[in-house]
Formats: sequence, structure tokens, C-alpha cells
Amino acid sequence: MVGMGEAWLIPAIPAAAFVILLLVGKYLPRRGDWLAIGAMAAAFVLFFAVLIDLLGEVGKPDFVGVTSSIEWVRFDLPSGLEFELRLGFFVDQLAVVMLAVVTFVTLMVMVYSTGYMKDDPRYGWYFAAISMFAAAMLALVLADNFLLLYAAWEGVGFGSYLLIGFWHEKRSAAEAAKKAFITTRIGDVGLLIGIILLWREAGTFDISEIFEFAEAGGYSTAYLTTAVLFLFAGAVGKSAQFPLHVWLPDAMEGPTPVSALIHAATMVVAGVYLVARLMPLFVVADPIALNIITAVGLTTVMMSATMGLVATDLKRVIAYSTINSLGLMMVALGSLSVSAAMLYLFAHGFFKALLFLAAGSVIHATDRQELSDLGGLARRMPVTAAVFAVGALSMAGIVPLAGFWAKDEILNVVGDSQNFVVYGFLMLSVFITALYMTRVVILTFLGEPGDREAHQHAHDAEPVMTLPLLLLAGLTVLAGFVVFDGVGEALGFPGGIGEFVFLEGPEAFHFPWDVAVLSTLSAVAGLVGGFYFWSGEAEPARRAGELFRPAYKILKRKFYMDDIYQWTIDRVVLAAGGVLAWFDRNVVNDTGVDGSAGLGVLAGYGMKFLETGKLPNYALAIVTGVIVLAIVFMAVRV
Amino acid sequence: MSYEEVIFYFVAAVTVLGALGVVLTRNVVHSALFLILALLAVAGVFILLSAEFLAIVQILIYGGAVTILILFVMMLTRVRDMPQALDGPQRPFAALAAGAFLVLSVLAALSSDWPGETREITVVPFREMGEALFRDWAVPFEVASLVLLVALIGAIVLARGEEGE
Amino acid sequence: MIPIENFLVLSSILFSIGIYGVLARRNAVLIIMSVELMLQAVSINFIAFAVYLYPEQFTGLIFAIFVITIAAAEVGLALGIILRIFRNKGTSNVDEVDMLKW
Amino acid sequence: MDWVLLALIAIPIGAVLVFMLIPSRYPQLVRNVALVSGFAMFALSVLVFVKYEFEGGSGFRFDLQLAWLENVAFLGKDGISLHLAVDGISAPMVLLTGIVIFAGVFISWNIDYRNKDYFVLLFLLVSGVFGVFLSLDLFFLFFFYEVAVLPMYLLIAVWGTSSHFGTFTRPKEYAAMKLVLYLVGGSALIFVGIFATFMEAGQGTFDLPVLGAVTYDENFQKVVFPLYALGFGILAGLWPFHTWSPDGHVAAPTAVSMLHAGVLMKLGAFGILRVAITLFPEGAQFWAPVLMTLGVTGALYGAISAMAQRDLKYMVGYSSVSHMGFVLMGLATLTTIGVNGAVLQMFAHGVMTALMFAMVGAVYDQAHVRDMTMFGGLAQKTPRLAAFFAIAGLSSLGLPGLAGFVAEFHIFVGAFNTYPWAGALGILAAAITATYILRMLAMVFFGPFNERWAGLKEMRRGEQFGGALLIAFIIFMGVWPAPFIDRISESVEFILRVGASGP
Repeated sequence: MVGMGEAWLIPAIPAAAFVILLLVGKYLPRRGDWLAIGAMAAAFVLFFAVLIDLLGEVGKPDFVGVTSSIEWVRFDLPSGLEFELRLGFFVDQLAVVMLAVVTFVTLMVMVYSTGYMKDDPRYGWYFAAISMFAAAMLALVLADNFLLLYAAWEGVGFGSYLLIGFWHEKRSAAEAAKKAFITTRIGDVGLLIGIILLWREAGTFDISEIFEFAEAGGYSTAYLTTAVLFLFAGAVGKSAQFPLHVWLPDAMEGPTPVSALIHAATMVVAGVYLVARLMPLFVVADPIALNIITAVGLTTVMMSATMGLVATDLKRVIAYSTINSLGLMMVALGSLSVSAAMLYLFAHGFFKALLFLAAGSVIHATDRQELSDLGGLARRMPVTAAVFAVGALSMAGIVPLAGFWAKDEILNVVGDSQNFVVYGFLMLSVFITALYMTRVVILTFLGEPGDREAHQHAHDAEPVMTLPLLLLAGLTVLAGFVVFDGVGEALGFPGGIGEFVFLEGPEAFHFPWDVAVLSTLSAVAGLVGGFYFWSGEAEPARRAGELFRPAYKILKRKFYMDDIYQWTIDRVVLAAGGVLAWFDRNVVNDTGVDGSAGLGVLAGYGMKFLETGKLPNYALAIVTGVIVLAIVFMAVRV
Repeated sequence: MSYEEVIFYFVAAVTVLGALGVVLTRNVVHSALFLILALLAVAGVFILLSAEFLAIVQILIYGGAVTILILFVMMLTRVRDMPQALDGPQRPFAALAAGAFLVLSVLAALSSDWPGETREITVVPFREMGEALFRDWAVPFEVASLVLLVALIGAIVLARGEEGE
Repeated sequence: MIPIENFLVLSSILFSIGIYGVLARRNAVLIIMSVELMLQAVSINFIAFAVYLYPEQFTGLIFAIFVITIAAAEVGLALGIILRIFRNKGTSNVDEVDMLKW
Repeated sequence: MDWVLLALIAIPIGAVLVFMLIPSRYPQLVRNVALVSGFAMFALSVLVFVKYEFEGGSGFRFDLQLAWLENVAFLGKDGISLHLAVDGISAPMVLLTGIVIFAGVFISWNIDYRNKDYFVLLFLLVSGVFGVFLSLDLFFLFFFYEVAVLPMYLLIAVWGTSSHFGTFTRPKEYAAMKLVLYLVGGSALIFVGIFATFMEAGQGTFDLPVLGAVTYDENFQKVVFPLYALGFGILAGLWPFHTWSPDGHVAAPTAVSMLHAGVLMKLGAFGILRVAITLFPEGAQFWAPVLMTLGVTGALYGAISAMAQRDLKYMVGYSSVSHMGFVLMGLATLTTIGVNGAVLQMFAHGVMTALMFAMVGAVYDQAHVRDMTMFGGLAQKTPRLAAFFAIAGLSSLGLPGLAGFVAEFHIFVGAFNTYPWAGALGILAAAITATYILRMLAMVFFGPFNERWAGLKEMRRGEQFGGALLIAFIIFMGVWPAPFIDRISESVEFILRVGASGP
């Protein structure tokens, strides 16, 4: 029976598919897409095997997860130093939730891509890259030690680089890929420093051993706090939190299924997953670390929500909503609630993938993605419109879609553990979210088409693309119900998600009506407001924009973050490089090196006048030398 | 003063005079003639040193071949037609250096403590020297002959001139 | 009998005159002649040392023979070179031939 | 197996002799001989690496000692001997040399101008490189060191390329001259150091194990260590004595750049480890902070300078300075992990920088320009070239799964253990590396296709094979570094333990 001990197969199968596709992909029929999909399906099936095995174990007392690992690199030395790197895989409830999202969404996206990417000249390479990404992502989820985690972390970053830059002949795509990789890498510097700092005291990279070490008080509080904040920097980069969020909207240059997979459901939540996985360290560290997470998350939520209001690109709006969701998850983690964050992550994986894939269908059908070119598509693409609306409502947090339950859970824990300012801002963000999600639905599917010609040809996509949409829509409707203990028990879980994924103890489901009512009111207000502002000629929206012109401008310019970064890069980083290169050429080389060589040349130039070229002079010199030598010799002898 | 000494001083004086003539005279041909004089006088010194064979060789090779060669070259290079002074600008320094060297050398000769009998010449048998030359020194002798041969060819090549000249 | 020092002093004088000639003269042929004088001085020394100090060995005498031999070769070559230079440069004055210089 | 080390040195020399006998009107024969002997070296170096096992003690294997000079004048009974042996540090270096020269033969396939002379010099250089890695006798180590350096002058001055930039020019003769003067200057310092060591030890021998058994006075160590560290360090691109390296790389022909950056610069770092740190542990302790500072400076300085370059080869050249800075950082930690990392980085950087230069050469051979801004979208025309280049770049920015990461990770861990600030700055330098590599990839290979290069063709078969060989080792080491680490760590541990247990 395949169980948790064989969890390593889950990343291994897509990895093998990647290698095969890379080597012989172009000789396979259909350029090997079936191989990638088959591998992913196998991983999905294996996920169920692992899940069933886990459910058998999870009820037992003291269950903390199962590790299976092989030695990778190790050296034992006579001096007693031991250095060991293992390829280890660890399965617990947290990992399983993540596996569910990753395997399912990846499978859906791959199936969808067979339609979406059908005519691309690099079709085979696309599937190879997606397989590579999936393997890295699954390894990240299952890693039991920091080293493998870091390797997989960089691996998903690289996969994202490849896929954002998939259409690299577009300058903007190449630039976006570069920006994404470098921005996340800035966070990764912190991650690596954090990992090494943790290792330095504990002497191990194993995550659970480091937990034990930390809980036994092995680290001083200040040291641990520094280390976890460095780790959090990695999460900030990967999960597009303020101030490193700038890469995610640009990453929309990639193919839309890629956006659905990487920049919505899987990779970007890796940061959230990392923080959730390392929550025991944050608990031991100074509370200021948690406060920083909350603050960063909240800033991200507010900035992205407001920017979502004015974005004009269909995919960018959804990208901002993703950043918004990620911020919410961070706030949940900052409030020490792993189960709330993971619930949101679980739900978000489905409805955000749904939104992106539906948007992909729109783009596929119309070849347009500017909101001003779209509109009125509900008539042409009813199925797409319906599933998009389901996703948008879920994002807005309308009962009884998954988004509602997840968001409610977060609001619950924030209300319990944070002060009212945080709570107030979150409520406000619920309103804004509903507002811009309504806006994007109206501008895309309702009203009059902006570009009639594109509108003429639009129609619902082929079944291979629609089927994943319907499956995801179904999950968007249903996934939220896992909060109920009854539902969980019926499925064989110990209870609802709070009983399954938790930090310190199982949390039974509770449902404070006041929060639910308040959030629903906010969301509905957002919906109504959206219809008021943007239906028809969208006259109120235009007037609002003119009324708050400075604010509108700031939002349009994305809080000037990109400009600041660009300025910094151009004026500080590249300038420093230029100055240093100039310094190297002119000071170090031309002055220091050539200068000292020049001294030699100068001395030689001076000396050369001693050389007359006339033989008698040389002869005289020889004789003089002999005489001097003779004098010396005689003087010494005497 | 024994007659040997008289002869020695006479021969030495001729040698020095000849040598001075070589380096001081204003006429190059005279200079060559003085050289012959000096070389002959040196042959006399060799006889005083009871090295008669060497004296003969000296006269044959130097007095004959070398000097003739020098005269020929003088003719070929038209040295006499050269208007410039024969001496270079560094003549005073040359005199100084030569003087200093002379002083040092004489000092060294006189102050050295020579081993063995310094008053008596032992006559070296002609025959033994010949045997030594062709037995013990056969290889250097052959090498020297080779050097002569090479020099001969080299001189021909150098002096022959370009094709068609 | 004549002491060895006499011969050594004679050879010193001869050698010094040779040095003077080499250094003072401009013409290559004259320089060669001065070199010959120096070689003569050397020969005298060799023979004197041989017959006074080490009569049982002939090294000094044999060296004198070699000096004469090599001198003959040297003169031949040197004069060839001078001839060559004269043809190429139109002079046999050494201070006009300064191609050794930079 | 003893013959194997001698064979490694003898094969290139034998090849040189064979080249000399081949009339220059048969260039193809020259190439074939180069190919065969290159393969022989590759195969033997793989054999040495595979067969090497640590067997306790100092870990030297395949020991071969041929007496050369002994019992004369100032030399004692051991005197000078051709003492060859391999340990866990030189085994990967030998492998590296074998790989790079084999790949280099393929890359040099199209050299037409006096290709016989070219291969003579190239193989002479390689014999010197093998000699340095294998010699256990200071005299021969120095001898081979010079043999490895001097052919560089002709290789660059004859087969190199001069570069003209807007504001300045770098003639190839300038680069060659600077390179050789610098390296010869460095070896003068080493020479002084060698004789000081010889006199101080008073053993009448240049044999390293014998010299290593001597305990040197602490003050003596403090004086002599910098001689070696600086002398070898110049060849390792030690900041601020690095400027010969970018200029030299730019001027050199492709295969020479590969050997130069890939192998030759490693000789310097290897020398520091093999001679300076082994013989003078206390001196090393004393100077470690300085070495660390210079290493970090070089790493950051090289990375930032590389960011400002527009010329592909200059960028790669400065990245070499940066990566050799990492090597020096690793050495300066004087911990097992850090020094392991340094040796790993020597191998990793050797392979990946050789690959990068090979790819730059492949572009330059066809395009005859190296200015990044003039390219664009080449990946559409030459996907393999782009992929190879990208793999080299990704390895150098430390992507896990490729060789660079394994090495850099060890170095950072080691540095954090001793000088945390240096570790943090080193990681920053690695991040900057990502910036300039990705910037270069985006400029040259991605974006809209520049029609000017419509005639550009994919790499030649030989270049593809050479590149694939290098990539195979990049991935091998990245995925399964254990064979390397197992070999390196025991020997490193021996060196450091012997040092630590000193008085």
C-alpha cells in the first residue's frame, strides 16, 4: 500500500516527466503533453493515497507527521564536526492541505492548457516547464529540511521565471520575468541568511529538530527573532507582500494558465505556507515578529485592494486581488491562526485559479485583455461569465461560497487577537474587494462591448478548457464547507479544518454571527456600490475619479513604487556599478596598474640615455668595471 | 747587469716602443708597421723565455699572416682616405683607465708571493711539449682547428659580398 | 737571471697600452691591432708562468699556442665583419656604427 | 596506478612533441592528435577522480617520487624530486582540468591560424596545470606554475583579439603583457617565500610533506604567509590585483579564456591552500581577517562591476573576479565547511565559467561583436546556445540543483560561522550576480529579435558537445555533490587539523 512513506513519489513523478520531456519531448506524439498530464494525474492519485494513510494516523495521540528521507550529502569528521544534508520528505496535515491545492490545480491548469496553448510553437517546452515547476512546488511542500526547502523554493522561482518569460520574444515578458526573479531573489537573500542563522546554533537543517531546539530555548530570543524575520523576508518576496509586491502584476505577461497556476494558486502562497510551517518558531520568538507580519500583511491588503480599483487590465485586476488575498493570509498568520490562513489558502487556490482560467478563456476568445476593449461578453460566453461570476463572488466573500467562509474565519481570529484598527481595515478591505470584483465583472461581461470586432468572434471555449472551469467552480462553491465539523467527519476527517490543521490545539468550528453579518454587509455594500459606479456608462465612476484626482493618480501610478524602484535601480544601483567600473578602469587599472608600469617605463626611458650605442663607451665601461673589481679584490686580500 | 738582462731590457724597450707606436701614431700604415715591430720584439721575449717554438710560430703567424691581413683590410676600407681624427673623444679617459690598470697590474705582479723558483727558467723540452700537445691536448687541439676552419668559412662568407655585387 | 717580475711588468705595460688603444682609437682596424697587443701580453704571461713556476706542466705553453690560434681566427673574422660594415655603412669607425642603441 | 599521475603530465608534453613533428600543412591531423590526447587526459583524470579514496593520514594517493637532485651542495639527502601524489583537494582539480581541456579542444576546432603552434602552447600550459595540482615538491610546483603561466603570453598576443571601446582601447598585446607581468610578479613573491621556507626549515629538501612536518616560528609564519597568499592570490584574482583578469579574458581566444578562468585562476587558490595554509597555520590564522576582507571585497566589487559592463566577455571576466572572491572567502574561514566550499567553488566555477566563455565565443565567432546592447532575441534563432548560456548563468547565480549553489552554500555557511558580516555580504553578492546574469540574458537572448543577426546559426557540433560535457558536470555536481564532498572534506580536515594541533 502506498502511503505517507512514499510521499517522495509525488514530486518525483513530475520531475521524471520533466527530464523525459526535455530530452525526447519533441519526438513524442503531441509533443508529450499527455506525459506531463499523466504524471500530474499520478501525483494527484498519490495524494489521495497519502491522505487516506494520514487520516488513519491523524487520530492517534502525539502524531506530528511522517518523515521519509534519504541521505544526500554528509561528512563525519574526526574533529567531531558533522554536516549532513538529506533529501527528506515530511507529511502532516499542513502539507496535505497544500498538496491538495497544488496537485488538483496543476492538473486542471494542464488540461486547460492543452486547449489554450494549442497553437504555440513551443507547446512541448511549455509542458516540460510546467512539470518542472510542479515538481519543485511539490518538493517545497513536502520538504522536511531547510536545505531542500530552499532548493525547491529557488526551483519554483526559476520555474516562474521560465513561464513568465515563456513568450520571451516580447520585450515586456522578458523584462517581467527578470523582474520577478530578481525581486523574489532579494527576499531569498533573507531566507538563506535566516536558514544559515538557524543552522549556526542548532547544527541541523532539519525543520522539526530546529523546532525542538528552539522550544528547548536553544536560541536567544533576539537571535531567533532576527532569524525568523530574515526567513519572513523570503516569504515577503515570494508571496508578493509589501514592499516586494511589484513583480506580481507584471508577471501577468506570462500565459494565463501560468498565472492561474503559479501566480494565484501555488507559488505565491508558498510564502504563506512557509510562515505557517514555521509558526512554532514565531511563537517562541519575540511577539514583535508577529506584529511585523500583521503590519506587512495589512499594508499589502490595503495597497493592493485600492490599486485593484483602478487597474485597467483584466489580468492585472485579478493579480491585485491575489496580492490582496495573500495579505489577508499573512494577517491571519500574524494573528497566530494557521487554520484560518490555511483555510483561506485552500479556498483561494480554487477560486483564484477559476478566475484566472476564466479570464484566460476571455482573452483566448477575444485576444484582448484591456477592460476598455471588453464588455458585454456574457451574451457570447455565458458559461465563462457564470463561472467568472462565481469566482468573483467568492473573492468578494458572499455566502455561501468558499471565499466567504475563509474570509470570515480570518476576520474571526483577527477580531479575537488583534486590535480594532486592524479589524476595521480588514472590514474596509472586504468592501473594496467586493467593489473592484464587481467592477471587473461588469466591465468584462456586462454593458456594451468596447471592441466590437473582438466581440463578434467571441464564444465559449472548447470543452477541454471549459471542463476545468466547471470543476473549479464546483469546488469554489463546495470547498468552504470543510469548516463545518460535520462535513469533515463525514469525509473521514476528525472534524472541520480547524480540527485538522492547527498550531497548538484543535479548534472546533465556531461561527460568531456578528462578524458574519458585518462582513456580509460590507461585501453586499461593495456589490451594490460596484453596480452604482460602473453599470452602464460608468458615469459615477468617472466623476469619482475626477473628484479625488490626486488619489486616483497615486493609485494609477501604483503608489509610485515601481517608479521608486526604477529610480533606485537606474540612479543608485546601475550608477554605482558604472562608478565602480569607471573606478576599476581608471583608478585601479589605468592609475594603479598602468601607473606603476609607467614608472618602470619612465625609469627605463631615463636610463636609456646611458646607452650610447657606441662601442668605445661600452669598452670603457667594461674596463672601468674590471679596474673597480680589481681594486676591490686587492683591498680585500690585503 | 748580466748580458741576459741587457738583452731583455733592449727587447722590452723595443716591444713597448712598438706598442706605443701602434696606439699613438697618426698614420695608420705606420701603425701597422709598428705592430710588426712589436710582434717581432715579443717573439724575442719568447726566446728569452726559452720558448723558441712559440717564437717561430709568433713570427710566422703574426708577423706574416695577421699583419698582412690587417694591411689588406686597411687598403680595402680606405682607412687612409678618412679625413677624421684617428682617436675618439674619450681618449683622456682611455689614458686614465689604461694608467690605472697599469698601476694595479704592476702592483699585483710585484706584491704577489709567487710559488716555486721565480729566478730560474726551466727549459721545457721541445719534444715533450709536442707529445703533450698531441696526446693530452689532442681534443682541444682538434677543436681549435675546427674553430679555425669555421672562422675561415665565416670570414669568407662575410667578406664575399652580396650576389651580383 | 731575469726574475719573473720583469716579464710580468712588461706584459702589464703591453696590456695597458692595448687597453689605451682599444679605448682611444676610433677605427675598427686599429682597435683590432690594439687587441692583438693585449693578446701578446697575455701570451707572455702564460709562457712566463709556465717556464718559471710550473715547468713540469706545459699548460701555459699550450695555452699560448691556443691563444695564437684563436687570435688568428679572431682576426680573420673580425676583419671580415669590418669589411662588411664598411660596405654597408661606408665607414669603419666604430663610433659611427651605433645601431645597438634604442 | 602510480603511472597515472606521471601520464597526466606526460600526455600533454608528448602531444606537444607530436605536434612539433607534424608538418603545418596538415592542420586536420593536428586537430585529431589534440582530440585523442585531450580525450586521454579527460579519461585519465576521470580515472584518478573515481579511483581516489581517502585512506587515512594525509590522504595522498598514487604517490610517485623520482629523485632529481640530491646530496649536492646545499641540498640534503631528499633534495629535489619529482614527487607526485593526489589528495582529496587535487583530485577534483585534476578532473576539472581534464574536463576543461577536453571541451577546450572542441571549442578550438576552428582555429586556422597556425593551429599547430596554438595547440603546442595550449597543451604545454595544460601540462603545467596538471603539474601544479599533482606536485608535492615545492621546486617542481613552482616550475610547473611557471610552465602554466608563460604560454599564456603568446596565446593571447598571437591568437587574441584587441578590443576598441568608445573611450579606451585594450590591445591584445597590452592584455597579454599585463597578465604575464602580474603573474610573474606574483611568482617572484612565491619564489622568495619558497627559499625562505627552505632555509628556515633547514631540511635540505623542497619536499612538501617533509616541510609540512616542520614547526615554523610564529613570527616567521606571519611574515611568509602573506608572500605566498599574495603571490598565489594574484593568480586567484585577489582584489585589488585583479585587473589582469578581465582584460586578459577579453583579449584571449575562447579556449584560452576557458582554461584561464576555468583552471588557471584555480592554481592560485590551490597554491594558497596547498602551500600557505598547510605549512603556516598560525600565519593563516593571523591573516585570515585580511584575506576574508579582500575576498568579500572582490566578490562584491566584481559583481557590481560586472553589472555595469556592456561587453559580454568583460561581464564574464568580472564575474570570475567575483566568484574567485567567494573562493578566497571560503579559504579565509579556515573551517572545514568553508574550505570545502572553496574547493567546491573552484570546481564549480571552473566548469561554469568555461561554459560561459565557450558560449560567448560561439556568439562572437559569428557576430564579431560582444556588445550586449547590440543583440536581442537570439534565443529565437539559437535556442541551444541560449539554453547553454542560461544554464551557465543560473549556475553562477547559485540556482539549487546546479553546481554553483552547492559550493556557495558551503562557503556562506562557513563564513557565517566565522565572520557573519562577510557571509551576509557574500549572499548579497550572489544576489547581485542574479541581477547581472538575468540582465544579460534578457538583453542578448530575449526580447524582440534583432534582424541584424538573421544570418546567425546555431553552435557547431563540436561546441555543442563541449558545452554538453561541461553542463553534464554542472548538473552532476549540483544534484549529487557527495562524490566531491567526500573526497574534499577528509583532506581539508587533515590540513586544518594538522594546523590546529600545532603549537
